[in-house]
Amino acid sequence: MSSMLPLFVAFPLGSAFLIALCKNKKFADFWANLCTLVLFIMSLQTIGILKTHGTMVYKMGNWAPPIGISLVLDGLTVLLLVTVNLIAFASCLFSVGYMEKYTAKSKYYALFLLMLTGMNGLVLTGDMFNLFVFLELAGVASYALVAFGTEAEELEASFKYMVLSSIGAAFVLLGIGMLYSYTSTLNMADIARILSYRGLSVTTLFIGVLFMVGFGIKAAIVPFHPWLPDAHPSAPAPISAMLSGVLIKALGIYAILRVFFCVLGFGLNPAFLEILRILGVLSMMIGVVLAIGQWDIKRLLAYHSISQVGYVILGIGLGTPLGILGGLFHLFNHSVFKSLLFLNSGGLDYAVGTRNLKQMGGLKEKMPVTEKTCLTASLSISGIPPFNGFWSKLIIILACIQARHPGYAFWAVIGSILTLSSFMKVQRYAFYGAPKKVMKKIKELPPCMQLAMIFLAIICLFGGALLLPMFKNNFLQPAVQVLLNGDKYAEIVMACLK
Amino acid sequence: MIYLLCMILFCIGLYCIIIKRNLIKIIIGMSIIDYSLFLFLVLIGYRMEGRAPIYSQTQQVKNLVDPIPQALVLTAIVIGLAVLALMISIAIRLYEKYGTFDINEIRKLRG
Amino acid sequence: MTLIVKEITRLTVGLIFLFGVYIMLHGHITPGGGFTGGVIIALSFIHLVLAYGGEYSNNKMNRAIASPLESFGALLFILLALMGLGYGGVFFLNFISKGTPFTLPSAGIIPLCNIAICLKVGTGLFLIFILLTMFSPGRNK
Amino acid sequence: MVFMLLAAIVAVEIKDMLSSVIAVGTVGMGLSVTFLMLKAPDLAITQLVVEILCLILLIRATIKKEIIFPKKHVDYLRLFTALLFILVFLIFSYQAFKGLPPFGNPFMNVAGKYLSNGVKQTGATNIVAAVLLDYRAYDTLIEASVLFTAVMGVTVVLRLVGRIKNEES
Repeated sequence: MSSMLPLFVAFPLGSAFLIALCKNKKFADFWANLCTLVLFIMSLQTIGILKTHGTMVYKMGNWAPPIGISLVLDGLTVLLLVTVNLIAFASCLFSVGYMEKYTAKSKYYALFLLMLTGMNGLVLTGDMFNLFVFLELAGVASYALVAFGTEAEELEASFKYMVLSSIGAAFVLLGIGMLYSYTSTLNMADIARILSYRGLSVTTLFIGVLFMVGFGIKAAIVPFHPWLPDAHPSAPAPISAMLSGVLIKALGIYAILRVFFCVLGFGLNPAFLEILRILGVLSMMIGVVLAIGQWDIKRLLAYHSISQVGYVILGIGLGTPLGILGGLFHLFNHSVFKSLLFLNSGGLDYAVGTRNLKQMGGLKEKMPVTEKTCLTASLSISGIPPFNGFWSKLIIILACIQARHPGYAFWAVIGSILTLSSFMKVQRYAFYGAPKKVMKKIKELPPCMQLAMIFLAIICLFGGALLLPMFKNNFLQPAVQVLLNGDKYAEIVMACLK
Repeated sequence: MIYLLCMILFCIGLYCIIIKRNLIKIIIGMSIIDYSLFLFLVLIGYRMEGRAPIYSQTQQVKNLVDPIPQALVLTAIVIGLAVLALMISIAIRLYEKYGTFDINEIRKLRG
Repeated sequence: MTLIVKEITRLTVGLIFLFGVYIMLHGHITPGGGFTGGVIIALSFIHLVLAYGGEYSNNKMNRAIASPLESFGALLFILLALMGLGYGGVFFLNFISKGTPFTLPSAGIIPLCNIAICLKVGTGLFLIFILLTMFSPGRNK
Repeated sequence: MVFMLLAAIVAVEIKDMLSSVIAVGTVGMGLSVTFLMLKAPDLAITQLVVEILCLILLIRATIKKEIIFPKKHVDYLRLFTALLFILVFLIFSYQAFKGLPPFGNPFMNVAGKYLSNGVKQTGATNIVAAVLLDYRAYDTLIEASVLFTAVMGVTVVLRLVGRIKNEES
């Protein structure tokens, strides 16, 4: 069973090389979609595996950690794996139609799969340096993909993203180096074990700051966010969906959670949680306020990503089981609806040829599917009852009140209302109102793009059902348990090795 | 403290990236940061009076230096090279679009 | 370039290339390895390009060959990893016998990995260089 | 080391682009020599070779470009905050380094196992190669893929025509 784990990395990697080797466009379309579909099914299987076998450790090259590299499958990993592969499948399906506008489609797929490899590997790994290498793999692929259109703005956004993100990676590498010197091992569980009996010191604090800056840049938490509103709109729409939906979460939030909760053992330290909460609220408010003034639809969505990441961090920063549940559930939901929104914006761009909301209007009759799915996602992101966004925001707000932080709950509500208002604007300008003259020739999108959007919209609609005990106990609760028992990470992993 | 020299090198690179307004200078700053990190990683693995971690046929070797940081640095060098190549290509492409390396003139995007 | 440069290049390129191959093959015994060897091999070709200009080296090793070769090197590497999976059930198992130390055919899959990496790195870096040299803004649009 | 520092400062502050690139080259060479002194011959070779390649690429980027320097307007606020940040960073890193084991005496928990069992377990006498390609081969695979990604990225970025334009628009 456990031999499935390396396939999450090897399969997309091999597919990427294969696609690069035979440059046939049809083959690339087919193979990339097959690959993401298989990965998605495999990731769903891991839920079952986790239920029957518990936490699982795979020894790479049969070297027991800390000698070799190990892969660890636990609740948090499963949650992220499902999210990443779900969004990857939808984006890949969408790109079949959308990427016809660009040249070099097979290279696009190869880079796409390499980015997917990076994220899957990062989520699975149990080794600090391996985490850095995967971080760079996903990073380098995303720099290239942001610049894929080779227009001036795209290149510039990519350069900015690259510089900031490389500085982040440099901080992470410095942190890993110091951690290695301090503990003389690279395996996460081993580091956690050694640090837990060494206790807190200036050195660990400094390492913590380095990781916070490094991964914070990747997650676009507020003081480190300036690259995001440039980079995300510049990329092709499926890539924006990937970047916004999962890349900032896998590279940023997952890494922060894994490193701080499980490895450094800061997890239940009240000062650390306070910092997380403050960062969360800051990101939430600044993101949403900047978003309201935007007229470029993708830029608006990008600012909302910052804001929604703020919700996730706030929920986790509460440190209570309910708060963490809300945060992680919101992470999953945000991936789904934000990807859907980016795909919608890509669809609009594809059909209309502009991203400026002022130049759109009256698309309701012309593009019914896009309109419906976009409405679903907008309502979901602003937290209107039957959709999944409502449930996770509700949990976060309840958890705030329960943890005696009503101030944070207040800010969360305000943020939600502002979000609603800005998405009303999108709906109003893009789909309703008088149709412009230019809009006559517009047709609905190709079927595969519609399919991708409908697929995600259905998940949006029924996402709330994940809170039913049947799903919750298998999917969300194990992830919450991992964070709550962060300080026992070493024991859990070591127990699996025996 | 020999580590501190390394950190000063790191800070020179960081300063270069923050202050300079030229794409090539930014790339140079990046590579200086990379160098300082490689140096740091090798320094933490050094042993006084150490030997290179390669066994030889003729003599008994003792007191070898730590091989892990060296392997890590080798990996990091490759990654640094990859990022550098991509950066240079984007810089060349930007030069072609704007005719300059100065980011004050390139800055089209806000935010 | 002048005649002197061309002549000297002609003499040295072969040596550089051979040195790259040597470094690659002895990676598990002496310092060096697939990556270093690959870079040296790439440099030997770059040397040719610099001395003779793009046209000449295009005959020797052009993009059409280099690009598939690179993917092939990468696939070879991942295949080695998967062979470990098939052979012993573990990804990256060192499944060939280790041999006696200090001789060339020893250390299981390490030399094979070195060759795969070398192919990949050599062709990859050469490709980057060629692309950067060949790229001329004038041809745009 | 001091030589490297000086060269780095020169590289950052010098105005002429080409000299600056060459100064970076000297930093890299200094690094290579330092690696050799720190008993890391693998790295020394690699660094040397990579350095040459980087230089060629950088020179390719800078040469034949008329660099117009904008009028020098130093942003003092920016300079001040940057220096302040760097100073704080240095002080904290100094504090943090006190907690690390002293220079020249690493702990070598895991490394010791590599050194004592490496030849027996992998058959490679170069322990760095053994670590790189056997114990941590997974890293190396991904590292090679990063390079592959970069090559793909360069080909993608340097395409001449990025989008297929619609005839209608």
